[in-house]
Amino acid sequence: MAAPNKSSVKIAPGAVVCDECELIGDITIGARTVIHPKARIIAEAGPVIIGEFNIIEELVHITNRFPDGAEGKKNSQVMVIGNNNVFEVGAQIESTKVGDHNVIESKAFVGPQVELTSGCIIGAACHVTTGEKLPENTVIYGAKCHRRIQRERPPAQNLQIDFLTKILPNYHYLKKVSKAQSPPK
Amino acid sequence: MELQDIYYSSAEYIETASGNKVSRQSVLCGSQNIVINGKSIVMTDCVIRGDLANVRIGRFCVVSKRAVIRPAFKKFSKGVAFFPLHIGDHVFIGEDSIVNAAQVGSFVHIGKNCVIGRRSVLKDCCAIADNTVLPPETVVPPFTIFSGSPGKVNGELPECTQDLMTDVTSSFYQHFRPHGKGK
Amino acid sequence: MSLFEGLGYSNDKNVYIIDIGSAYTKCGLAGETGPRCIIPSTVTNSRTGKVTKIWDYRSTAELHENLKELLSVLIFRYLLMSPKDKRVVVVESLLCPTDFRECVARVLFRHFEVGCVLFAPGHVLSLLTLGSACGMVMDVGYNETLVVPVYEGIPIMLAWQSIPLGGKAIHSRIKDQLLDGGVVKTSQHQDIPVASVPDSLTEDILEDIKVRCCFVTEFSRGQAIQDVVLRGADASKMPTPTPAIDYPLDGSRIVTVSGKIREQSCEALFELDDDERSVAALLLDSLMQCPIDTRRELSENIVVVGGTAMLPGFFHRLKKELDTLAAMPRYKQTLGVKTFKFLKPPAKENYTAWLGGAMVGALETLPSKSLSRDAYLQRGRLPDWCSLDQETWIDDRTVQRR
Amino acid sequence: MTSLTKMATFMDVNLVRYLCTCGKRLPPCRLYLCRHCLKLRCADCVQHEVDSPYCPNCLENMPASEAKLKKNRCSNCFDCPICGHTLMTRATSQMVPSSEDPSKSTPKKMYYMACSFCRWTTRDGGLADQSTSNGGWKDEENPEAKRINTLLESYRSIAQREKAEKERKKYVKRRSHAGFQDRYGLTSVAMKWKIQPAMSNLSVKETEKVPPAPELVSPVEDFDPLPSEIFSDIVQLDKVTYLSHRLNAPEFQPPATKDLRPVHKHLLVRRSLRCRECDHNLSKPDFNPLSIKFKIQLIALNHIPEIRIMAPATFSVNKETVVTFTLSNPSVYSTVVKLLPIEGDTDLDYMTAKVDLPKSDLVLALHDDTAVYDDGTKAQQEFKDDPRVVVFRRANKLGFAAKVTPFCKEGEVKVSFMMKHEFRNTAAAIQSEDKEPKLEWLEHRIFINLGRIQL
Repeated sequence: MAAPNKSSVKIAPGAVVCDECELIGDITIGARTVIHPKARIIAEAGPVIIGEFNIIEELVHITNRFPDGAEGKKNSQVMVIGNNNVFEVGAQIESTKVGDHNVIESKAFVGPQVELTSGCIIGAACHVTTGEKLPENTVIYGAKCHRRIQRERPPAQNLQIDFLTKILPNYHYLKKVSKAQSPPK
Repeated sequence: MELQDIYYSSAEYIETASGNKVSRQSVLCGSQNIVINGKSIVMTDCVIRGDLANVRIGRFCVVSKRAVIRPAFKKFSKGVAFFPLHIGDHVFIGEDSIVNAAQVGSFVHIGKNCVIGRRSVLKDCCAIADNTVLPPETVVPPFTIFSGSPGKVNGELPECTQDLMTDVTSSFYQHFRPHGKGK
Repeated sequence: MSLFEGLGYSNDKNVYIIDIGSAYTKCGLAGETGPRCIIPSTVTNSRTGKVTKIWDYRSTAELHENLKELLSVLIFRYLLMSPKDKRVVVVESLLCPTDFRECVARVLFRHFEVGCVLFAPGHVLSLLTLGSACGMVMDVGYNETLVVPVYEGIPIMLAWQSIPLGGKAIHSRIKDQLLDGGVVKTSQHQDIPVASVPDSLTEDILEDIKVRCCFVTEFSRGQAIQDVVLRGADASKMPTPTPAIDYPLDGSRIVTVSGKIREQSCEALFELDDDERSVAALLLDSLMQCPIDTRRELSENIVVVGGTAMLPGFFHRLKKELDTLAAMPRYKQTLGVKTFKFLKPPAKENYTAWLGGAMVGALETLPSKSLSRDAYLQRGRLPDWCSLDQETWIDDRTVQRR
Repeated sequence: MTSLTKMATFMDVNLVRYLCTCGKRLPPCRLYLCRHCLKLRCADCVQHEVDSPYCPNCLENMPASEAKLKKNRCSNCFDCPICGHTLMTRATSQMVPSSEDPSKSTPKKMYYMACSFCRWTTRDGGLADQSTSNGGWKDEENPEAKRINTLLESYRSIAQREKAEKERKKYVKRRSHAGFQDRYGLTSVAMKWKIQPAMSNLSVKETEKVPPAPELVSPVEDFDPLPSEIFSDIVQLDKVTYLSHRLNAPEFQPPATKDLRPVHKHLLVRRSLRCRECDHNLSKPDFNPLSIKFKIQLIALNHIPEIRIMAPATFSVNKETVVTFTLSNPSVYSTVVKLLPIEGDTDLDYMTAKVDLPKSDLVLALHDDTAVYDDGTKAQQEFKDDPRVVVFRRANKLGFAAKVTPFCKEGEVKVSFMMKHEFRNTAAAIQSEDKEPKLEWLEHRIFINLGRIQL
């Protein structure tokens, strides 16, 4: 397992990352992304690159897990999360490809074989582990993981990000923003 | 059967003047905005987000392990606001449940592993079965049981729910005892 | 406002109309144009969460408890009217076993204390929705298909026919085909056979596959398929299969519903069995039992009810099957009719009989036709299905059987 | 009941059951005590009545007559036709031609409804946005309604005529001449319609005239074949409704998701319960659906002493184990309780162990809401209890010891005995205007499951 290496976490200016969250491994966090306390991001099998304007709430686990048969091989895969995604309390994400404007609701689980394109919603407590690329604007909801395609993608949460950016520093220590010379890849 | 004693390590819990027992392993964000009225228990690894908005919890409430109490936001035409979250008396919140409600009445039982969606309103004397997902803004009327995903009415509670919940939560408090070196 | 319109001066008696089908229960109030609810004929054990089908009962005691539960759901979740002294119309099938109707009566009269109950046979009620007194009523239900000819308002009792083909037969056909070579995609990239996870094919899933994926294929394609599958014709004769559907079972498994399953499952209804019987043949067999002078009128007044008949393509196929079968030697000589015409009731097939009940229930004459609680408590049991009036029953039967 | 057992993961209420008058065994929180018959009743042996319908979303109370008129649905709240969750109204702004200058357009606030669970919106159903926030959503009409009602009208007038005829003939003894078809009433009607033209030349009395037959539907000879696309096009499952979606709208049952419409929210009711024997209410909820108070509420738990097992114990065959039970008094009067063994009944179904009960009377202190704050020492002194029988005493509760000896080798240890206790009938007191409520002795049979035998 990759030893926690503080220097490998890159936080872009404008991002708000509470100190009480756990970031392990090579992690890049884009501008204006908000990470609540008690969130956990583990770059085990390779780097985790998180884009801009994402919200990652408490008890969210984002894990770049070793694929089957590749245990221990470092940098075997890169996990890329796009922009404007929302990860609600207690969501678990192991998908290595997450596009933009997705919402992963509370207690949802997205397995490593799933690819989220854009505008998808994984409903609360839905466990999705099928090996497939979900079409854009897919909504998975309910006890039986029913599916439908929504007309419009979920709206961006810029207003919430503004609010959290303002309020979280009043209550929490933040992780330091990385120096400007290490721009996210 | 009468409740049996549940022991906790006295080192782990802080008992406040009003009789609240709060685990040191819980995360109370913005604790100045959190009011717990007394004789309530907040267990290990709970998260209460007082930083987002005020949270008020009544008397004889039990917040079980890993539960999350989190005020919900609402989007307005300009900006967002987090709504204060009020929880009544004699409320039991099961393990791993996430409570995003706007209001939880008194004598409410929330099962294990539930998701109570944003701005839901749980009235007095209602129950949420284990593993229920209440979508945002669900209203749960008194004496109903909600279950499933999305949570829907699935049964009725007996007329004596108030007495039963009072009994359960106050006995729970009574039997929640420190072991080890004592107080 | 249309929702609240209802019938202006309905006699305001709030009569319950209940049709407890093998798969679904239809329930509502007299005088309305559709049932208030159609729910599965099941009860859920409040303690264990176990779902039990009403009709799968091992003892009348069990049935009694389950009926109490089901009716209590209907009354207190949907109808929202206190049952005491209410009037009830129970739609029943010709094939309804005595212990079942006895149990329904006992629950209604003793537990819910309703005022009076009319047990009315579904086939007569279905015809009522058409204002017609003649017709071949074909009920394609869940467990079986039942044909009852009704002439001049009188069911021709010697001619009724039934065959255990219905929704259930289609379900098991889907299941068999899935177990035989169906594949499930999981998170691991390889596919696994459905047969390794047979439990995933619940009744609900099978029903949903039937409703959302399957259809009753065209006559010519159906014949070609039957030629290949049943009569050993060359596989190249098979029509081009319809596209398969990726059907997600849950969040982790996707089963492939092949074009073959989609198209061939409903063939279960139309394939002639060893006795040369199918759903379509059943209708002709029944017609053959009818007096020859009634057949023409009956064959031009066919009424098809029952949820299974709602499958896409069902009517078109049935008509073609009838035309073809009637031209076959077996029927050609003796049947005496060549044309088949259908009457379309003003209701969906799955609640046609219910609608007839809602009409009967809205009439002032209802109490005089029903069994009152007092009469029931006095007798302690129900009169037989076709004799609500014991005195006349004897004469009628002699007339019937001539 | 589900949640009761859930709630009871802490306090397994089903271990101690009381025998209801109807023969069912239930925990006292599921039993009622009829104050007039002084008998235990349960939900199964009382008459349920619909009390007050209300909308579970807006929690608005609706008089029963109005609820009936609205087909038990709320006019303002809607459910999602896909997942059944309550729909929320959302505002958007649309550009509409300005009223002053049609060539220009101005923003206008428009509303639509959306589901926050499965994200269905009224736009998915092809419904145009509304200009008011509180609905204006058109309800669909059953296309067959007219046909059905016309037919029903004809049936009605015939039935009326038939009824009148019957009234007339009431005193004339007659044999049923209509025979079979008359039984269901209506098939004969259709026959009359058929016969009428033939008889029209004959002079028929005015009253005998049959109302005109409704237009009969013309029979269908040919049905549309399946659309040819079904054999070639790939099906998009999300465009096809589930059966449950269809059955939600029985009169429409749309097969395509695009035809789904918002569903008016179904009302819930609170029930009142009535004793079948004396017709008195056992439970009557408050009119306000938000209230947790009751006008009448006679749950047994609040009226008769409750027995509980103090702690789990281990048992082995023919070995005596001392078990502590608690007994608590819900009454505002102190209550004497006698526990009596059951002689001669050895049904292994509910008795697999012998129980030695305290022979002396147990006196329970009165229930006092402020007693929660007492430490209990006072009570102990007041009652001079035999420490071998009364293990502890706290407020209105005491613990007593009983010796249990299982006589079965395996399975559950079950005991059964009678509990006789004082009961002050406050209901009777009001009637007789006595100062002191009348004292009665009530007897209940108790069934206790103590757990499995140690093997």
